[in-house]
Amino acid sequence: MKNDLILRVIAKLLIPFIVMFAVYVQFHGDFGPGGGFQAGVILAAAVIFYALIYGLADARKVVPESVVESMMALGVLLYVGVGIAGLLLGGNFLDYFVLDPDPVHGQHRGIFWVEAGVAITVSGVMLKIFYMFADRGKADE
Amino acid sequence: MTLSAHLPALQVVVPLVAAPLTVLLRGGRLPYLVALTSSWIALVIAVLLWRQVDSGGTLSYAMGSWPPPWGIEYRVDRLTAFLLVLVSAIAALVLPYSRASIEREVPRPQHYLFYTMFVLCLAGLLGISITGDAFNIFVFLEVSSLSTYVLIALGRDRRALMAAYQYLIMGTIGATFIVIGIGLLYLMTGTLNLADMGQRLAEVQGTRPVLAALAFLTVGISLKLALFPLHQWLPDAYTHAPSAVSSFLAATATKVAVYVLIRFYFSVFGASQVFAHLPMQEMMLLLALAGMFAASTIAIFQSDLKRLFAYSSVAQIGYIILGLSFNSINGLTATIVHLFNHGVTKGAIFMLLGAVAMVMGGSTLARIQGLGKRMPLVSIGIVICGLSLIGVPGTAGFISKWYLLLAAIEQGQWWLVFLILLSSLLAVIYVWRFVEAAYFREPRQDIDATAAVPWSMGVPAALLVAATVYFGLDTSFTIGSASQAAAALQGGLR
Amino acid sequence: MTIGGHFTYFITIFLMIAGLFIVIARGNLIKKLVGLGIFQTSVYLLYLAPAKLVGGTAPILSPAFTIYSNPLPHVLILTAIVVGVATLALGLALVVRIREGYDTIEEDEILALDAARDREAQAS
Amino acid sequence: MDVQAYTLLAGLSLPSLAALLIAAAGGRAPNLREGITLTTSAILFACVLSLLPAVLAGERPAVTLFTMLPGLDIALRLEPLGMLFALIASGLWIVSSLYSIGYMRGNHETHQTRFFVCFALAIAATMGIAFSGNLLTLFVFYELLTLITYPLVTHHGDDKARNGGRTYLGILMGTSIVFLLPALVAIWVIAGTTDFVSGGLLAGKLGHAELAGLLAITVYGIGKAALMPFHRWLPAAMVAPTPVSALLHAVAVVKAGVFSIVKIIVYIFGTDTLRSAGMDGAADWLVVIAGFTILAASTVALGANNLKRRLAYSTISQLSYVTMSAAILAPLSIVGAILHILAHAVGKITLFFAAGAIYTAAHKTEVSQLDGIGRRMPWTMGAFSIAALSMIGLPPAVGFISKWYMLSGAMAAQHWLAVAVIAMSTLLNAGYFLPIIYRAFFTVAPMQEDAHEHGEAPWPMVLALCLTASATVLLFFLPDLPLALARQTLGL
Amino acid sequence: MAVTVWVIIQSRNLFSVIVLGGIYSFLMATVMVAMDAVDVAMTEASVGAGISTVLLLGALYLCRSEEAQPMRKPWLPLAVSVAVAGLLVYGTLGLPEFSDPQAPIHVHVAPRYLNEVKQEVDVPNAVTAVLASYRGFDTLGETTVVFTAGAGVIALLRRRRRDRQS
Repeated sequence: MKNDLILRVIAKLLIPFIVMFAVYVQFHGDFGPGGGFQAGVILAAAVIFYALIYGLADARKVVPESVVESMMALGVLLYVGVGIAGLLLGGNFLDYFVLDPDPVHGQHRGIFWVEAGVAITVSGVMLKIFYMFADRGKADE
Repeated sequence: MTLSAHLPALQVVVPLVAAPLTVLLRGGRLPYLVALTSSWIALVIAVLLWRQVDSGGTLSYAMGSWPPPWGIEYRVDRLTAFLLVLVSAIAALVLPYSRASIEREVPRPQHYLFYTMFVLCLAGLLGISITGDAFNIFVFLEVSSLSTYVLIALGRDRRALMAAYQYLIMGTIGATFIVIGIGLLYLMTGTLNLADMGQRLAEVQGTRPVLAALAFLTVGISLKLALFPLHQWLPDAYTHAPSAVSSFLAATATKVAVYVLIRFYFSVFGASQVFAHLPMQEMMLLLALAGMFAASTIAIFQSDLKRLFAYSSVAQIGYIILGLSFNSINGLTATIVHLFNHGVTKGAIFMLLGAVAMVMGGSTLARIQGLGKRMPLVSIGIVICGLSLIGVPGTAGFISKWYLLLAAIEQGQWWLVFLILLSSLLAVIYVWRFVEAAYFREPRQDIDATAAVPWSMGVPAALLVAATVYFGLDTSFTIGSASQAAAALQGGLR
Repeated sequence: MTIGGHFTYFITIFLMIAGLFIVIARGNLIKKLVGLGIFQTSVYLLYLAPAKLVGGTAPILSPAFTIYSNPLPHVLILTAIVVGVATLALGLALVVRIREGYDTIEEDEILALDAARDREAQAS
Repeated sequence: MDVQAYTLLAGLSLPSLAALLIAAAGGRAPNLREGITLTTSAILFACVLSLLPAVLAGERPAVTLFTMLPGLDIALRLEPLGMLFALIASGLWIVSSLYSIGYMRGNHETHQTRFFVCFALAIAATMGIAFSGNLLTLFVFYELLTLITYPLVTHHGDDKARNGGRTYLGILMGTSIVFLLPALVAIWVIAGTTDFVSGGLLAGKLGHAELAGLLAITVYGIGKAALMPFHRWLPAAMVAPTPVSALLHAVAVVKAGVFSIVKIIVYIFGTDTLRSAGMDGAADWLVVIAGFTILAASTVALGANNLKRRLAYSTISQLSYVTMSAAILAPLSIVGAILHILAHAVGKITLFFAAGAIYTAAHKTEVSQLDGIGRRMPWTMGAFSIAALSMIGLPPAVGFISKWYMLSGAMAAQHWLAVAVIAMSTLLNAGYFLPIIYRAFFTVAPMQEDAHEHGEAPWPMVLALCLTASATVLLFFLPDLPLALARQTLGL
Repeated sequence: MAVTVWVIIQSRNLFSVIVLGGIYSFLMATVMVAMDAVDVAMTEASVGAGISTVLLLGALYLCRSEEAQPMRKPWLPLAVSVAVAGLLVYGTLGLPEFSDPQAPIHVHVAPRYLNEVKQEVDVPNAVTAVLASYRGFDTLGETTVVFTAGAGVIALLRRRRRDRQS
């Protein structure tokens, strides 16, 4: 598919929208269906789509493996970090109330970051798995 | 800010943080150090928790300050603390051991991931033990299981892969069964908090869904703890996994599963419920005995030591469940204390076997002939642990057996007494197969056993062997905790 | 109690059993995993169905509605799904490695291969 | 803790310490190694002896080591019976180590260090048994003794040794695990403690049937007493080097067995309890079985040509003397039983020493080869004859005294069966010992081609067996001390 | 749905099996929507129909395998499955009826999530609120599971050095 012009063009047009959609799902999670996990998946899907069209090599250039691997870790760390922040601010673990003078805002803030953490990890993992399988595939040929 | 109030959370969070860190740090020895420190901190926390509970009674910790049952509660009672100490202590010993041991068994680029998986497994096990929320149990069960599958698959032999796959299938079925059970309970009570669930179950005692839930949980957990005849995954897994992994799993994984079983039986359903409405007692007794004899007999005919002792593990699990089936304080004490004693003993054995495999290039009885001359200390260690498996006085195993017998004699079941003792004679046989191979055969000349066991492997193993003897002589810690925990649980009879 | 009141359960059960059957009965490692997936997915229904209230809506609060379905099971199942896919990924990774190691993904053939190797070990 | 307590601990720790030192000295410094063995044995004997006056004066030195299980201590408490046993064991350790030095060197045995280490440890375990203040302690040390002697029995490490070891360990451990352990737990459940109480711990706590049953599993749990049908381990253990056989038969193992039986009957069950109304017959079955063992074993010994094998079966029968008399429960017969532990110890060790000496000097193992050996090895065979007399129960040997007490006890209790058994077995004993003496002294050695000249065995061996032989005679003339201890045991 | 599953059991062509699996989870998703579980439906669609299918196809592409005829007749599995089914039927018959507002799950814990969430968290989507806040720790566990899977796959599939040489 690498050299199919139409596909490449469409992809160029489409991928930004996919990413947009991911972001929407991420932040609209509070009001409608959706949230970190779904957003993460869609984000990963975008990159995978890119990889399918432009080939693994290019995809790797855009999103290098090492970055992906770190993303996996960072997401979890972010999540735990929020929890520990709760600890440091005198609450229990994962206590969002203390994150902000106004407890409810605290909740918002906590949820926001937590969801971000989820999204990062999920997209990271999904991408990584995709890369891994793809690698093996090349090995067999 | 007082840390001590947050120990329950930290107990799990510390290893949990270590996992992503190891991934971030990648190569070098940093991942190892991170994992090591985290496990040691975990051990310290566990001990502190144990002391808090011992003095102050049950602790409860509300995650996110949401009061249970709305939020997730962490709950530490005597039993929990006891188990936490066991798990984290074993981990703290296995990690230094693993450094040298995986050098030969796991390809370099995978090393840091080995540590990642290890701490994840640790975090999972700790999480299962400490949480007071049914669904949270499932989540952390999966954390530990998934990491376990990977750890097993890291073994050298291609069979390790198959073993891991089999375990993955059986483990997932088991987990799903547990989810079904939890689901049914949730539908009947509307809560997921174990304590709350226990109270609200009183109203709907003996209704069909509850009994079904009981059945599903029992089967699911039995898959996890390899209760005969659901044990097929265990021997392969222990045999082909890297030595460090075998020793960690043998010492902790099945034990935690047993803990979950005890939790559900005594804290949620309540012993009366479990043993009144279904012929549970008879069933467990039967399976336990079947396991003790069948597994020991199979063990006698194994040619590979790892496999031999894996089957002996299945048999020992039989003892543990047997204690449970008495539904008496002494029986429960036997179960709990045997969790600990057998964990320590088996951990030591598999560590030593790892050393043997490293030097002799394998752990088959044919290969290790004359081990007594080649590796005197190691063989002595294995013999001591073997004696503990038999239940010779002066070793930890004797204490467990003592309480089992006590429970049996209390209830005047002499036939059972003799069955227990006969099965331990089977243990004599399979242990002596090692003794005779090690001491009555000349070392094989075609194997060069020149490699030395690094101290980083020797010391932890030695410590565990010492513990095997120590807890056979001074039982104030083990029996103290176990009997109190048992009394507390049996006190929860409804 | 009416059967009608339980039909959702029966569907669930059928799917569950079908999945379980595939896992146990089929020898192909990939198909086993598919079965496992079905098995798990069907469990989701067991949680979700009872959460539904007729006349209720999705638990997204707005002044327009008063009755909502129970959000808790949804959360649990979200987690369960994720766990499921995680397991699947691992399982497949294992299958790929097994394929490389044994050059087949049929359980029976693999066990046969191992047995054969054992016999060689005994012989030597 | 007072001096006596420390002395008790010393009695326990000295041999273990010696074991460490011996291991340290190792094969590089054999003289040092043997030096350690001898000195330690001497010191140990002194320790035990130093406690004698106190015990005779009625004191009971005691010390609690630690609590193994809630309400179950590992505790030491020295009473007359244990005192006697401790004296026997520690005293004979001196001579037997003297002897083993000669033997091991004379026969160029391998693994001598391991041998001496295990030997010392075995003594430590024996001391533990002698000092034990409750049944749990006794059980623990009993098991330890089994395990420690295993490497000694299988010393040669060949297939023969392995099979012997299998039988040895299988029977001893099997019986103790399957019978003694549950008995122990049951006693604890019943009495709430396992302490040795004069008059019997279970006094008035059990009915007839329970008592008989408990006694049965307890006695059969003590496989070291070689009561039929659990006697096979003794002949099997004959694969071991002779000093080990001496250790098994005289110093430690079998003595530990009968000692435990007597101790349990006296302090756990209580003779009065067993004899009291409604209890009659609770122990009679034991008399019958023991009597049968005596006769059967003696008959086998009669037919055995291998010298050590003959001695082994003689041991089995002699042990059952003790068991039987203990089971008769009459004060006199129990005194006899206790005395017989001593008598058989000194007698049998002499016999084994002699057998070993013959093997070392003349490489002869069969009775039929012993023609005229008395001329070549007068000392050895002289000692052998004296010991044999003691075994048969003729004066001037201590065996006579013990048998006398046992016989009169049996008569006092009007246990005619027992009387008959003793009488018959005495004949049998004579039947299998006298021919040896006859061959040794009153026949001429046939001039075979392979008959090589030899004199006595190395001097340490000869010295050792002369010492023990003279002990048998000495104790015949002054039996007061053991007698006093035996009487005190029963509180007479 | 039932039909799909039945075909899956029968079919030996793994490709069609997998595709059917995808369809199956799509149907499942629709059912979930009908159950008002929009979030779950969304996830199931993206995961079950999306990722899982892709992964399975990828794995299949690596293995290229047809399922072999099973050697033994599946009586035992059948028995097991039937037994489980019986147990489940037995159990579920005692459960509250479909959409019974008095069922424990509707009266005990859940109400707080629905009624107090406005004051406590003020996030309209109760699911998100419960997910991220009330039971936030579960979600942390979930994230960890995902992470575990990711790291695990790396550990299993990362190229070994010897492979490179070969």
